[in-house]
Amino acid sequence: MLQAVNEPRVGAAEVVRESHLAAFRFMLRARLLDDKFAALYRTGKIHGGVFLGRGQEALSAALGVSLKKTDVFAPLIRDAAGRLAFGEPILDAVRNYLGSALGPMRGRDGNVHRGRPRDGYLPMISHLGAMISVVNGVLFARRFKNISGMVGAACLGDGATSTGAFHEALNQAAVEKLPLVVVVADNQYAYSTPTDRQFACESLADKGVGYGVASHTVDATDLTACLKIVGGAVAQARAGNGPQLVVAKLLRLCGHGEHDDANYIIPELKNSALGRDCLKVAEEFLLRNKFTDAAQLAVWRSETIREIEEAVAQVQREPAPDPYAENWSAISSEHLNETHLENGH
Amino acid sequence: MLQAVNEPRVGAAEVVRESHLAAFRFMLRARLLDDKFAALYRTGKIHGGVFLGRGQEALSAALGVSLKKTDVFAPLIRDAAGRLAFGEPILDAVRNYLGSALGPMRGRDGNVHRGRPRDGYLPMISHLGAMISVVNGVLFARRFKNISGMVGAACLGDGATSTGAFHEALNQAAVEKLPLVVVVADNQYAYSTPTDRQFACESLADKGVGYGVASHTVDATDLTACLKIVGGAVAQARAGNGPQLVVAKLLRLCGHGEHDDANYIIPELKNSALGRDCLKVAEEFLLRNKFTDAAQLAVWRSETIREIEEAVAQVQREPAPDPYAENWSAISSEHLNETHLENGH
Amino acid sequence: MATEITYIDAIREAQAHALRDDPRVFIYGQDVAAFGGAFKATKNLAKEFPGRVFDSPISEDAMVGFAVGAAIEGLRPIIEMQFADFSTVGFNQIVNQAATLFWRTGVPCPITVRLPFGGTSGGGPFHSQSLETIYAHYPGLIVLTPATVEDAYSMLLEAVAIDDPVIFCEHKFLYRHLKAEKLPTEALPVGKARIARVGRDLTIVAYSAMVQDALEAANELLTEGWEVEVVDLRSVKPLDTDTVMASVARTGKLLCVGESWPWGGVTAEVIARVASEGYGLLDAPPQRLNAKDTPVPYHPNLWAAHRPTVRAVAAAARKILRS
Amino acid sequence: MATEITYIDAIREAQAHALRDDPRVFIYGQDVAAFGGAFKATKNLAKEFPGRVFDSPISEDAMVGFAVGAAIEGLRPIIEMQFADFSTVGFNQIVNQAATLFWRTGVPCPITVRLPFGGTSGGGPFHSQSLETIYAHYPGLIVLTPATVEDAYSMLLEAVAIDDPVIFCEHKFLYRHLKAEKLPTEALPVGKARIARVGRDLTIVAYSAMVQDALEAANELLTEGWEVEVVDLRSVKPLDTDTVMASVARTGKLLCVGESWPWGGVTAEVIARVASEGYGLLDAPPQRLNAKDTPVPYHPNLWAAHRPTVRAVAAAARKILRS
Ligand SMILES: Cc1ncc(C[n+]2csc(CCOP(=O)(O)OP(=O)(O)O)c2C)c(N)n1
Ligand SMILES: Cc1ncc(C[n+]2csc(CCOP(=O)(O)OP(=O)(O)O)c2C)c(N)n1
Ligand SMILES: [Mg+2]
Ligand SMILES: [Mg+2]
Repeated sequence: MLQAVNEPRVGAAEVVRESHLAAFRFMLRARLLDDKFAALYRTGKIHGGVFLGRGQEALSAALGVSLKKTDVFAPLIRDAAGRLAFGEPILDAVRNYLGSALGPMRGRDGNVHRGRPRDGYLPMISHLGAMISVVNGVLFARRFKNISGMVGAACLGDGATSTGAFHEALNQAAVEKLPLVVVVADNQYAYSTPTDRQFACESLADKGVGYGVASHTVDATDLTACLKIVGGAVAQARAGNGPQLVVAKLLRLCGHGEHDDANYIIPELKNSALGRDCLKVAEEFLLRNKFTDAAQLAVWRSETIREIEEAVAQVQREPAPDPYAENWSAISSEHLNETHLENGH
Repeated sequence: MLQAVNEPRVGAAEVVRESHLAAFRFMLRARLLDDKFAALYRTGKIHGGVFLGRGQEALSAALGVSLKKTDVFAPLIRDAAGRLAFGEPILDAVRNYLGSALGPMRGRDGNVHRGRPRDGYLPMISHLGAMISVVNGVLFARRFKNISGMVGAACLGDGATSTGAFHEALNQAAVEKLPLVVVVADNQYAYSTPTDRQFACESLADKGVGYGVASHTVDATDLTACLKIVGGAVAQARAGNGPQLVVAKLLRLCGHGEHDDANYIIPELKNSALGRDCLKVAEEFLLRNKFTDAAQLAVWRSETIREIEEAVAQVQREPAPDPYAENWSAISSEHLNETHLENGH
Repeated sequence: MATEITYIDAIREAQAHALRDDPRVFIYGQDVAAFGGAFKATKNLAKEFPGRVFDSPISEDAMVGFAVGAAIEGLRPIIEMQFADFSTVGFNQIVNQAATLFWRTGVPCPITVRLPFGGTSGGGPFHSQSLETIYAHYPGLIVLTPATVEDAYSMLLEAVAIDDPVIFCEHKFLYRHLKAEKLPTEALPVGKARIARVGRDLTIVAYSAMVQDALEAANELLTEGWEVEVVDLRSVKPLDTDTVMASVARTGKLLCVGESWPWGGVTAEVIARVASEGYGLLDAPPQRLNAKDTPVPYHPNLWAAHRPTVRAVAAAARKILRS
Repeated sequence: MATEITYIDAIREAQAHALRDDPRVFIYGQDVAAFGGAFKATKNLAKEFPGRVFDSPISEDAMVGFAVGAAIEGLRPIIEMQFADFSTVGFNQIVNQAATLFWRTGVPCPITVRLPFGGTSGGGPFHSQSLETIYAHYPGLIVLTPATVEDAYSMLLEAVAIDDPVIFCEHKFLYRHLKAEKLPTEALPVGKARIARVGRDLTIVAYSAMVQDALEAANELLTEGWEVEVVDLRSVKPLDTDTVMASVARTGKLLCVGESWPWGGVTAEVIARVASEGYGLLDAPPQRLNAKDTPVPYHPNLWAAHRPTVRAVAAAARKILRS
């Protein structure tokens, strides 16, 4: 797991190499996994939406590798990389998309709505902004139990900063001085809505001061910058310096979901520096700096593809949820279940 | 009505005198009216809560006199002065507190929940922050109808800045570039909650930049400052420079409501400059600058008291709402009324 | 206009019609402008009606508050929620601002809040909810639930014309599932239920997508010799008790079907009214069928079992018919 | 402990008890710490339990989200809404975050949301609402409505112990109106209704403050020779249909009374259940009585007429008894 890259020490160069390679591998795995979901979607194998993190892998992976397993993580829809880096098995992701009864949500919820709350890995509800205060509560509880040194990260997009939930939760974290890191992926659009219909500040990072929260800006097409800035923000939070707001600039390199061809994204943005593919940028960086070589990259790629294919093949043989075996109750207290409601009367 | 004081012109000194006197008279009227409500409350004549603006009159009056009758105004619980300055008759206020059938809310709603929406004077609902987006809608509608030159003002307290509604609405106004002025009375407490449990920024004015909104700070114990800063913000909005955030510093010189003795307000604050009574400060200023004299002040006071007493006497003779004559329907489309629901089945 | 008109087309056309006929109408919501809405309900409208269809930030609370302000000034806003489920974060402005305005001040609040609602396979717990009950429970709102292409069109037009806040529940499953030849020029007014099928043995009361399931169940039962009457409520608030009662008077038997959760709600309200006021008309206990009391599941197998199916409706009907 | 214990005292004592016995319990809400809460339900608790009772910003959405997060970590948060009415801005976190957590993930969500609710004279439209229906309609929540000092105490204690999110509806009118000699050591479990008064002629089902009105009406009717049974539901979700049905089996007649709005809700649910499952037990049409379908009025005259009065309950009962 990454040691904060902005604290050089003996063997710093090696640490930098390691951290880049670790993050890159999660980026690659996420990209290939996303590609597979897109392919499954096109062939009608996935019910409901498919949401990709294409272009956001550097940011998401940098966050994931900056977190420890004992931290708290509330990813959003474009965080396949961060999820993998935080420890999610590919199998969980595949199971959730395909609705396997063995998946983390047992077919009850799907696609990006997955997590393991007991492991500090929170499964998003769809309502944007709603997970941040939940992270606050987890962090508070740990402090209450005298656990220290942990960090909680919550991800969201530019559009989600317009929600009341975001505001209330960031303010709450500031008041409670919680080790929260909010990572905003400003990818220029919320679904089809461009940022000028979403906010009027110069940069979303300008919001920090109004909460009494440190803020950071990062070019999310550049893995090195992400590792430094995101890693730094996580280190700041861990060190007890209160909530941190990271605003990352990038472009969504796909539709909102796979049903969307995103023809509204203007060419100027596609052709700008923001439109670079962080995966390619990182790959070139690794090769240029001889952190690895093309042969190794090819191995990683093919190994991952095999792993993904195997996972998909396995999950496709797994049982679908059985409505007759299903426990149709929304509460855990069995003695409070109403037989009257079980079958909708 | 006040012409913006920060635009000196021929006879500027006279304009300053006039504006101070106009605002002061509303402050005085508000204070005396509030005192009467407090007295009525103590003798059990008012059902429900009584909420005073003591200490907030300079800010509220300055806002009220800066608005034109054709503007939009959404006051909150401590804005008796602003309401009067915006044109609310004392009679409306008294009728609303006493629940008269002839009052603006006809006894259906009470105390500070009053207004005349068709006159741009919006009756608050209790949910803090909820009125700001309504002001936005009114401003938008007027622009849609090609009416220009208007301003909309929404008032709230330090505590209400923690609501999601405040955030969404201020952002919305910024995106739509509406002539909105949000006036935050930072009176150090939200009910009993001190500001350090409410927010962690240095000043609430720091929030402006994160919305792309101009922000202004004012000492609300000083009428002159209020006229200048609030009047200036209103003028900025009117001139088309987008939403304005005014953060006023003061201390609440009463309980949250009249049921509350506010023993939690710390002496340090009471004894600080913030603890000054803006009405006394203004009175001294007027006398010192010979804007008026003590005799005149006494006349204003006694005239107002008589006016208030007359209003109360009149309203006490007015009919209370009659449940049998009441139209127990919540919708205006009579043909869609359900007789089944009229009597709760 | 196309020769085959879907339910979503009808919703688009009704909005185009309203924008054309009434200069006070505008549309505000996430992605409704150039993009034409997540479901394409506002396709091309921003181009056809410049300045009158525009995108909002992801701020449901402020969206509704904004609409109320505009309504106060005499405009007729249509608000699109991207999914009904997200209206929970605009809930307060709907139930406490919009719904109380007229009663408190005498100033009407003619806003239409469009809620793409109801379940679809793969939608999951947060893109499938049926929220008619929570809005109908609060005083001050009109809650509409069109079940046909024609009603989607005429009721949305009427919704915009109504002087009160209307919660317009448009079922996502019907969007592309239902088709009609042409748009109606005449329609039953809001507040009147419709006899979707005549029968003498049993009354099934349904609304929105469940009307289709009720009709299919009725077809199935016909092969067994039962003639089932299907009442489409169209509007759950106001609720046309008279039409329901008249039907029950003819059939003596009642089954009420809804896609929302079982506790409270439309089916409870219908049965309670009939039991209280039409007790003598019944010759068997009235029954109800709803979704199960859990969030709406993601997996198609679970989803299909969560809501009442045609088979479940038919089975429940059979039980009453044989009692 | 005082010799006269009020309903609000009971709520305070239950919280003190929970804090004392269970180190996982904490209280979070506006003004709950040094101030002791708007209604003094947490008086002195911050002092007695340092670090475990603390003030929140005016952020209902974040308050509930925070509680869910703490619950995931095994704590047992009690959230005080200053008034039930303000829970509408925390609605989404309650119904979509707290209520779905267990079903989605298998991880329980033991939070208690205290809602000071119901009407008081002069409260007006935004400090008087009864919201049990909107919470009971959503799957995943337990909704409690204690009607006595004893139940306020024992049910709140049980609420904190329950592994699911509990909406605890405590009636503001009862706060200082009801008194008891001492706190109970034993109690009916949550989920069981209580026969508040035995009678053979008619069953009145009520909950929360309306139980008192029902009992008074029963007294009035006794002078006319009628023996009315009063069932106190205690919990509206789960709803103890068995106890209601058993009572109706004895009396053959049912009136259901609630203080909330008439469309949908507890009274509709109770009547629909009895009509469906206990049809043969009834020898008169079941009836219901609710508040009127408008916001709750401010003026005492209007307020008193808006909710069911003792006189209205008695009148409705008489009508059934004479039918
Ligand atoms: C409260 C709420 N309103 C609306 C939606 C529907 N919705 C889902 S994703 C999305 C756009 C999100 O944009 P952004 O936050 O910028 O994230 P991105 O998709 O660009 O990563 C919208 C409007 C939602 N999920 N929640
Ligand atoms: C959403 C919401 N939550 C809670 C309340 C209850 N409440 C009414 S006034 C108040 C304190 C307001 O404080 P502040 O905004 O600072 O205004 P002040 O009273 O100090 O003028 C609270 C918590 C409310 N009205 N709305
Ligand atoms: Mg985005
Ligand atoms: Mg304050």
